[in-house]
Amino acid sequence: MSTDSTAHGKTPTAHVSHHFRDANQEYESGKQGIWLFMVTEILMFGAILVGYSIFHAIYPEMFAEGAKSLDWKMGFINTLVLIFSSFTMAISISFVQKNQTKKAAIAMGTTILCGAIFMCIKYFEYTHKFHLGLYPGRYLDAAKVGAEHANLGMYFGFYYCMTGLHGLHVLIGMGLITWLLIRTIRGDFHSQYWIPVEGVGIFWHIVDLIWIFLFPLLYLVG
Amino acid sequence: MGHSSAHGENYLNHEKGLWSWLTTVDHKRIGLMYMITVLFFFFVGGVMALLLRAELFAPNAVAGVGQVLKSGDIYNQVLTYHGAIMVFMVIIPGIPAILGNFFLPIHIGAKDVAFPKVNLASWYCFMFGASLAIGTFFASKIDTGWTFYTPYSIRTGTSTVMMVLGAFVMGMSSVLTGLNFIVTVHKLRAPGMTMHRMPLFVWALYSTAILQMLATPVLAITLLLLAAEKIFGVGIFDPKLGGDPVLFQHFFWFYSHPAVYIMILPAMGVVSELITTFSRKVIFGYTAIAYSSLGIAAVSFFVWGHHMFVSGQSSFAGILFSFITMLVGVPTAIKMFNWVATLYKGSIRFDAPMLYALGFMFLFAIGGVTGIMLAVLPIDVHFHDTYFVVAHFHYVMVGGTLMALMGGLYYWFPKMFGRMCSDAWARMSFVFIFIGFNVTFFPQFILGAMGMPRRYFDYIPAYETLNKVSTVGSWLIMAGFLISLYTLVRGLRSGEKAPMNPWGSKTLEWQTSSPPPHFNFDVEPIVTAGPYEYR
Amino acid sequence: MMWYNLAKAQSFMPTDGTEIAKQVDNLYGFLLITSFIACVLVIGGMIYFVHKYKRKSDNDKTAYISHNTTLEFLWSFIPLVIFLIVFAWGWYIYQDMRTMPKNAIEISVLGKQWAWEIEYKNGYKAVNEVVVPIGKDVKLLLAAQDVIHSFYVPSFRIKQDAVPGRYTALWFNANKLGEFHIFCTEYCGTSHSGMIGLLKVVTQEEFNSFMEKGQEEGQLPLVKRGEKLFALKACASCHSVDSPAVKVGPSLYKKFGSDEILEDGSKVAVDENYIRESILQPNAKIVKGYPRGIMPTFQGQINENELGALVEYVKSLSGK
Amino acid sequence: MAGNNHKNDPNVLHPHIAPMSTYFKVAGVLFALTFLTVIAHQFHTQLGAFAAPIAFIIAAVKATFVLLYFMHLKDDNNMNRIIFSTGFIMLAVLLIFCVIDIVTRVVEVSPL
Repeated sequence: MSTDSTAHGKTPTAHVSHHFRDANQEYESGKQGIWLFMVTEILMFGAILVGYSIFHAIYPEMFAEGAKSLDWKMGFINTLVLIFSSFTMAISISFVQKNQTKKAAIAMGTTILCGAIFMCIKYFEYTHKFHLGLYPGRYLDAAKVGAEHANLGMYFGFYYCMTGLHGLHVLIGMGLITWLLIRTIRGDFHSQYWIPVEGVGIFWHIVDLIWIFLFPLLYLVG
Repeated sequence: MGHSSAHGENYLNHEKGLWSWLTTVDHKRIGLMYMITVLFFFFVGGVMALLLRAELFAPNAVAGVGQVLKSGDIYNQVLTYHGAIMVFMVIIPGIPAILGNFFLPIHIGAKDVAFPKVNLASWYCFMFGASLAIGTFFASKIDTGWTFYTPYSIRTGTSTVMMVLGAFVMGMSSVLTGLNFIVTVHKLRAPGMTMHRMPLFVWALYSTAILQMLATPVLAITLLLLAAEKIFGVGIFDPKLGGDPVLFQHFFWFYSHPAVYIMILPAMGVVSELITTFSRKVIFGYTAIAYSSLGIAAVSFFVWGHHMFVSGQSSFAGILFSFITMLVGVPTAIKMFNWVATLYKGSIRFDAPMLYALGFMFLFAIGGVTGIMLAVLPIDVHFHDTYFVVAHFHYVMVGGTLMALMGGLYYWFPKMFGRMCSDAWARMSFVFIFIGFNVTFFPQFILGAMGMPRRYFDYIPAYETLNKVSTVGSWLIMAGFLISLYTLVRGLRSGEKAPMNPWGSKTLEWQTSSPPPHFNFDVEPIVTAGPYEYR
Repeated sequence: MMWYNLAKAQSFMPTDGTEIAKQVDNLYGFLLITSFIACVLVIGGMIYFVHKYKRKSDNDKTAYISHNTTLEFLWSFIPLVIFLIVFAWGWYIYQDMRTMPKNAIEISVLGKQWAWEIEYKNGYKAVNEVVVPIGKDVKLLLAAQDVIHSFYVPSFRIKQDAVPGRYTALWFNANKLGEFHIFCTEYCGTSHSGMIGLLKVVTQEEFNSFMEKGQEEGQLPLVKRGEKLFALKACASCHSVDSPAVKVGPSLYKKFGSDEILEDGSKVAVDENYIRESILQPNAKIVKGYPRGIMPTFQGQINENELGALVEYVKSLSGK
Repeated sequence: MAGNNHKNDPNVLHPHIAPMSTYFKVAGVLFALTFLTVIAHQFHTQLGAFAAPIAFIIAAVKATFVLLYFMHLKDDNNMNRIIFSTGFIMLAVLLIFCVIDIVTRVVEVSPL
């Protein structure tokens, strides 16, 4: 069982766990596992989207009213932030593959920072809504908010569930990238071993991907 | 193949101590850990079942024996825990997590599953989720039924949130197992082990894994939304806020119908193994059985609405779902016929595992034909939510899955522990379980036809006799399982040493020592023929 | 055809009260026979083979039969054809079941925990008892107040969930006089199994006089109206009235005029105002030993007259 | 493991390294498309019924770019592509059947 090799040597060797025949088999397996896991993510978010589309079709006006009370500028900035973070994540893998550890670490750091910015903006959005009394479900007092539709709480139920679950994924992603960053600085990753970076990267892109759809769905389309 | 057992080292004594078990990444050890936990939950769920049957021994008005459980609420709680424990903690993880974990890598000549650490994580997820679910028992007991139908589950003032979170976490464990199996089958097969040389058990697990991957996330999100509903009153499934409770049923059955096949497909795989081994004959129609597993997996995603024929779903959707359900019957029938054909001109031995396999075929045939009846629209309108349905799914889940699990345990016991079980005792357990099962559940078909609805704490006097018979049957089943427990424990403690291949089977796990060495094989096997080459 | 009748006789279905029920039974009879044949083929084949090809010696040679395409095609195709036939047959009957007749007698049925509230077109209300004339199309409009219930008449082979927030419907045309059970088949909580009603099929004349009697309901004495309302609002599923036995809530038998001990240990006299408050704000005072929040409020659901009738009825239970 | 003869050694990985310029280009496109969405949104009253489809088409294009270049599905094997697409197929199944039910139910809401 070969343990972690270091990047200090001239030719880093690949990582092969005991039950794999060779490095390529291990790499391909890891990659496939990651993609399979992503399918579950897509299905999980997708199922809420299915619910959202169905109720959007049933109560178009109520959803329009809900969408109006969201600030698309916030969502827009967040979209840019997440896309940029996806970009830095993508190039960090490239750097790792080229053994440019330092650049990779910087790119990962930027990604975490972008995640943090995203969450901050999210935080301001949430507090603003709470301030206005726009709570999810039964906590939204339609009379106090002055809502035209009695079940406006459902829209905000969807809003908080979708963005909340997405936010949770951003936090998990930030945690994972921090772990990557530490390991990168330690020199665990190199041109022969980068599968964790690629895996977390794919996860992070999925988070971005979901936001790409959430943004028009929640903020733009009324 | 090598003989590492010469110096006596195997996966059981490779490392010692509790800690080495709790931190193990060996698929065989994880399989055993699953075995212990699942059997424990099976015991708990079984006690619940006995309580339910005891309550139904007589109508409540009959003095003395009428009322065993104190109130309708307690009965409802017991039935919820019975259902939830048996479904989420016993039958879904049962065969894949115990036998699958242990034998899938060995069957394809691999040293382990693709992601051993993930495999261990899946066991911890399972334990954590199960603790949450069982924990509700000590918080405030839930009485929603295992289906959590809204709006009842939103209204009822019990700890539903904790329960659904438990089910969510157990779902994650199921996903991780499925993911592991798919990658293992795709990538870790030994040289020469083509897809078409895999044992049918592996094919069945592979199809199951696909179902686990694609169906479970939808349940996960449905349960999260239910929790949100309970906490925030989001209104998606609550008619009071304009939500749609029937949509909850759609989401729920989108998972839970494929889940039925998650439960039965692995059982079919086990039976394919048992029948070939004990009739010492090549399986009839290997390709048909292998691809019918995949076919069942694929079609099972399109049939969930047959649980909802009277739910307020539109008639058109009902007709559509009924039609597709008929199609899923075909690959199932194919498997039955193929097994029978395999027996033809075989050389059949009646060891306990084979008895269980034959018992499976008997019970599954009945479960299968009643399944077709239930798929026919007007028949289902009459039978829906009656004891007919209860009898049907017990014939499939208990008569099918549990029979196969027991058969599989007896079959692979020598390999797992290196010791033999007493065949006489094992056969006796079969006789009790098989007869008891039919005595318990066959009357329930008749009760259902007479119109007795399910989940009833009390019933009208007309149903009394058959309910009595059914309750008596439940005691026979209990006796059968106790005998099984005794047999297994006795085999474990004092069974004679098992040879490498006690049944004369051809699959790979029997070509390594009993119990297998830490890395399954001393030398990586090179496969040159199919799994059932009995010539 | 003898077989066919035998299967039907053995099918244990309850008496059929409608034409559709007969059709359902015919289909069920067909299914039973085909299923029986299928089981005999499979299980019988299995038993025959395991008997015939029992292992004789440890060196038995077995035939190497890996597949047989014709056979496999046949046993895929024949079941498929049978399945499609029963599907089409089922579809045909289901279409009848689900096509609502025109000009049917309409009766509203409201499912609630744990009773069926029946309302006829003329405003007459009853609980757990549907009375319909023989030989007439009757349509039930189902609704649910709290959770999902399911209206099931085994003898008519009909069943439909009552879903809160919307209407669903059922129809039947009874052709036998008599009383038939109504069950709730969607799990709805504590007294799910107690949600049993009766469907009475009567002659047209009886039905007419029944409806007229209903019209006179308004002239009943206060206590009688209270008693009816008590049943109608399903109070009886939680409160017993003829003995001190505890159901879900406290018994009301001889309760009026006595003292109740509350959660906090204080005492309260059971008088008219206490009963009124308990109906309108059930959680204001909780009797010691009973859970909070079980009883729903009836604020806004009953008017002042009805309230008076209920209080009068509870008073009458004290036997004074 | 000798340094030479790398090509045939299964223990040496050959990462597919996309040129940095590709990432910059893709990021640029993504930013541009985001701006486009927002610009289109400014005219949503004029666009009327088309506003939503346009927003989603843009989102889908963006998603495709992320999938192909950032997540490297472009250079991945078919199996992973199939795996990933099954997720979307299943979602379509869920949506289609639920919609079939709800739409046809409307006809029967008043089965009078």
